[in-house]
Amino acid sequence: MAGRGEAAAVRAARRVGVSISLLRWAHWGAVVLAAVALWVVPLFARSYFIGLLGRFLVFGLAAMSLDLVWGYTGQLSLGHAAFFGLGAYTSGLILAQTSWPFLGPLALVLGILIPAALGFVMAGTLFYGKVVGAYFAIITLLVSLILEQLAISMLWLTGGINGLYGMKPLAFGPLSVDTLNEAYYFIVIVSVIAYVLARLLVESPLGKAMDAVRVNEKRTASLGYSTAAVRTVVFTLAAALAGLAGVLYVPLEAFVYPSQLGVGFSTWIIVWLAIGGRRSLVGAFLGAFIINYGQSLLSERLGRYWVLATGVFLLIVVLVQPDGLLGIIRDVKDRLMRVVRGSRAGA
Amino acid sequence: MLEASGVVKRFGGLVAVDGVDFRVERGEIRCVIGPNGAGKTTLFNVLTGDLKPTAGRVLLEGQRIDGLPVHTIARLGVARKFQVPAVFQELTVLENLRVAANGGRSVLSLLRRDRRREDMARGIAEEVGLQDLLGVQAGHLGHGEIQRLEIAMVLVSEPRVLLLDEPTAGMTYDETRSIAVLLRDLATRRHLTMVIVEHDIDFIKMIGDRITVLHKGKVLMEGHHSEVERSDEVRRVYLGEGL
Amino acid sequence: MKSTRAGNLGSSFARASEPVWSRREFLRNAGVGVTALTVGSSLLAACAGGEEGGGGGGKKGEPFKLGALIPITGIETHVGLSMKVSTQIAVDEINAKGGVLGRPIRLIVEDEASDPAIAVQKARKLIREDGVSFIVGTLISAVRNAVVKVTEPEKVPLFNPTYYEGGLCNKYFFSTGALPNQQIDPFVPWITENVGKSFYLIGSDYVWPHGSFAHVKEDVQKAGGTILGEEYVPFGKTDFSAEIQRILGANPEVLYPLVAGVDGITFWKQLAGYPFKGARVSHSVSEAILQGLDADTAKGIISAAPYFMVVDNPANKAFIDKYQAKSGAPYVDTFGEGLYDAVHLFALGAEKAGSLDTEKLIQGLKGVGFDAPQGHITIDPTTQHTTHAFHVAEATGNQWNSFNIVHTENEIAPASDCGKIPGITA
Amino acid sequence: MLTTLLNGVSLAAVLALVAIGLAIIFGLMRVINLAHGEMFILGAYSVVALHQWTGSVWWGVVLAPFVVGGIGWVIERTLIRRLYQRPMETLVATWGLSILIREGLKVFFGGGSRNLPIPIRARLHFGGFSYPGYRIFLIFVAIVVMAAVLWLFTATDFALKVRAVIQRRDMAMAMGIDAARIDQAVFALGAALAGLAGAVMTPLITLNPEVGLFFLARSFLVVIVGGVGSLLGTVLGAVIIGLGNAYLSFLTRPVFAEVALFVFAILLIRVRPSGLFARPE
Repeated sequence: MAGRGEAAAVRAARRVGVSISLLRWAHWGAVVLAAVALWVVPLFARSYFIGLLGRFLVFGLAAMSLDLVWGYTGQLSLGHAAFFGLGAYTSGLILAQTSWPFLGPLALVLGILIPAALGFVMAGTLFYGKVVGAYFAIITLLVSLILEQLAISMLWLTGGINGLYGMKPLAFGPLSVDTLNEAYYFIVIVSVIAYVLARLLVESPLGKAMDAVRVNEKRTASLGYSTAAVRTVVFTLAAALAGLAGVLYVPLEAFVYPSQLGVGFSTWIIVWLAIGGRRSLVGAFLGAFIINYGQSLLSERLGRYWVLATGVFLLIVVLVQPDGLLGIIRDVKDRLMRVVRGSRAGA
Repeated sequence: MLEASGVVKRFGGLVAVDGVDFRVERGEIRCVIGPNGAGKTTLFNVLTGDLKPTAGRVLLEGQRIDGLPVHTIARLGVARKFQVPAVFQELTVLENLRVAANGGRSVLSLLRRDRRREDMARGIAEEVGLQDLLGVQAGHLGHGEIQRLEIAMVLVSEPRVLLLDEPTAGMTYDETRSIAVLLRDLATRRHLTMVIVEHDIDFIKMIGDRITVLHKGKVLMEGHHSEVERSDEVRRVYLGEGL
Repeated sequence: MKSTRAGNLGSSFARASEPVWSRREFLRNAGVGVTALTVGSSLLAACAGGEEGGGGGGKKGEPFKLGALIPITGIETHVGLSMKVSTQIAVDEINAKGGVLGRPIRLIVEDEASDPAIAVQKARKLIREDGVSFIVGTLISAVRNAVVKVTEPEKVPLFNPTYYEGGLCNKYFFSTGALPNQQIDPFVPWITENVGKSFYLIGSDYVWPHGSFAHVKEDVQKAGGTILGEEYVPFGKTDFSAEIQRILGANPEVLYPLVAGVDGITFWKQLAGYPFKGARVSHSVSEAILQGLDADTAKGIISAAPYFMVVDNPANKAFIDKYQAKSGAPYVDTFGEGLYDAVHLFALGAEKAGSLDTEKLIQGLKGVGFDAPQGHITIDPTTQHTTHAFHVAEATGNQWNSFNIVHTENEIAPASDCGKIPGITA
Repeated sequence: MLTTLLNGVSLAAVLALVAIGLAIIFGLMRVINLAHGEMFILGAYSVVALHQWTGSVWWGVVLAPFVVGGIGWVIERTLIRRLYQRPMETLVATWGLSILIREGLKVFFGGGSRNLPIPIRARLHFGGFSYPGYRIFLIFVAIVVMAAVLWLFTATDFALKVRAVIQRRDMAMAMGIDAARIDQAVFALGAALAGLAGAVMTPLITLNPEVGLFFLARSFLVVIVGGVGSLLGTVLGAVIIGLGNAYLSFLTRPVFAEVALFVFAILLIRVRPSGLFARPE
């Protein structure tokens, strides 16, 4: 009996194995296609739509950053916007209030490094202190609250709820990111690069360690990994990525607001990722696009019900389909495969 | 290869292991059997360093290891496979092996792949006959396959001595056989020394090397399983038990 | 459904920024979504492309698109209502008379949600997607300042209905909102004469109170009064006991709060619990705030604004009747009135210029005037802000007609200190 | 500075009510209810609803705990128990639930803010000093309820059962204790306490569906500082945060008071992470 069972498992495995390698190729192909598609949009779309698409990409990056932390290492950050907003404010302030040399590169680099530093300090202190899971989530929430508070009340620096504007164009030597289209192309380029890097990360041995830490921390440690180190490194990288997303937001929107640091925006990031599908990187972008686009199809009045619906979506994701939309897609695929397999077996 | 001489382990008044002498040669597969409470597991824990012996010495290639911390002993090449499977259910077979293979590297160095380790992971998958299942989530594996994966994950750390705690517990006959076969040629191919605590006499026959019978913390007898089976003493000890 | 969201800057301020309860980022992003509404359409329209400008080149009969940015969602729904209805009333009145230059006005209302982030998106949608060439609206300073940053480069005039701290001067910005010199500067001397000379200032921590208090302090010095204390509180404060305690300690003759709406009401309520003897004075208290309070608490609060519902003139009577009939709500506020005026002035300006072309229209708007519900107002050609009536009123209860006007001045000319926005350096 | 002291205590009183609910739920079920702030809000809105009905605040104050307790019970039955032993998923689920409740309230009551009259306008005088009566009432309520809760969790055989479940759920069940029942009871109680806090706080604040997060965050501070281990610890935490807030915001700008407390809590959790959420013995 069991022997046959195993044999079946092997057969199944062969197919799955195949489909995986196929998927991998399909995946990289899709990435290239997506990149090309994004690149040609401005050729025919209106400025308004271009701006919109840019936003979705930036949001997707933020969600992908959360995916590294939540999806892969299993630590939920309830205040992820803190890093996004910090990146936006850092580069925004540099561009708006200083006239240092190498303004552009400086705004970009510091906009990434400072959030990363915050992430490193948080992760370092908390993870090495065994503060994980729910407590960690709560702390991230509080940090996001504090930063928004400060951004609002430090008028002299941030302009408070007035927000920050009057940024100089983000310029790198000869090429400057100023007009909407420039901002859009910049975002596309950076997004694609960021995605590829993130993909390489999760495929790397570290990526596997991230999975291992999530699934069974003790066992991972027994294999000789410092789980705290793994989490800290990943969280720092994620913070940097979120910061980068924030930096990209500046040339696109030309405004920075306290709310971009806050719990509300953090929650949106969670929603995008959870609904798009955790542990996939792609899901982050999928979620960001679907949710925002979905809202757009509803009128002002219905918009509120849409917000209400996101609450339901979260519950569904938790109770029914942990892998969100991608999970649904995958299930459909599996079902099809099972049909195929069935017919083969019958033959 | 691995030697215990006059090992005694007391828990308060209770003497769990009472002066055991026992020596395993390189490449040998030694099964340790005995009725419950014979001290098998205690002896095991002494060998791995989980327990410090009250008296006596444990030698690895003539070098004392008793009293050393667990991970040091592990680094010296003594690997232990626990009875309860601890594979990463959500990860595929290959991923499990890669995780095991990359253990002990510094986190940042993990960003780049170590070809040698990656190849080793795949190689060992071949070795334990999981090459067809590389893409399968460990959670979907059959019981026997999980045991193979466990063994593979232990092997990736390239041990010299392998201590297995009831590797076939709860397996079907077929699964048990395949494991036995696997362990045999692992031993021969990699000159692995193995110490196996086992109840299942069928399995022991399949492995079919020397057997140490423990009873009341002492070595009752030692020899080939055919002798052991014939022994009246062992019969008496095992009265009511499977043999 | 008594509620406080009515015409009050504050509630919107609180919404726009209050850090901890900011669930409304949802609405904010809902805003994002709504703008995304046009993703599909823009793709379709894409090939057709082209600017269907609502502006100058429009044939007779073809509707003229007028954009309106109004805070509809969120916790000051009531402001949104009064602003939306008032705008619609004005548009209807004009269309009933055949529209502007024979073109009916088509009103496109977008929800700015009192949130700069959304407002900017909506402004861009109105201009880039709907192709409007004239926008009325915005409530809170944060939104106004942000939207101006969009409309000015796009060369689209923005007509603001809200009293604010001043400082916005550019070719494409008009305002029916009172400037400090039309609201604060006349108010403070009246206070020092009739109420008291020692002041305590407490405001929410952002540009509008900072900017306004800058004027108050100046005026108090001029009038020989003293400032006993000045402090700013964060948004979403639920407990003012510490602040109130400081106030009691200072024991001023005049307490002058500019605490943003929702928080403001919390402040008035909690203050009522303590034995405060001085007078309560604030130019931010509208009829809408009153009905958020119980009668005893509301009683005695002194306010000052260009418009109160009790202002007695035919224009106002007609306006209120239409409003209460159309909206079913008793309260219209100075913002609603401001929008009503803005739309009418826009139409008059266009008729005067004989064109809807933006540049001509701007010239046309300078110097136009009409009998608004608050009294006669005229657009000052230099600052492009309107002249204003000025009323001081004392609350006798918490109803829409509970204000009792005790002092009035008419047609005060605007004086906007152009350049930097006071109160912030950023 | 008697006033500052009382200000602090009255704030502490409310925080204690909210936080204790969070604490007992976590203590028993290891569940952190991110919708706890919405329990507060639900309490507040049931006062609003009953006020529209009866024209009096008192009905709401009395009934709110039962209403919210009931809601809590339903939530436990329908949601929480499905997620037992899945802490992260519980976080996400309760977070989603909080959105659901909040937006639901907006749809039902309208997004606007509500104001109720303060039912006790009298002031308490002694010597030259006088203090709002309602705040005194608030402190009084909190003390009584705290005492009741402490009694319930120490001196009753319900307490014994709870302890048993906390220490060895399986054993407790083997001994015939219906652990699921205990869970329901405690979760409902926790919700009810938050509801009560919301109810008594309503007249003092301007209510809108967003207030919840504010009190959730505050009670996290309390829980971090006091720990959920012992109820007394939680109460203590509330007092520390309450007084700390009152004095700091009297001395400095309120923002800095807030930030200071947040930072303090974050550092604290690093220094004593284990102790902070320790199980009760």
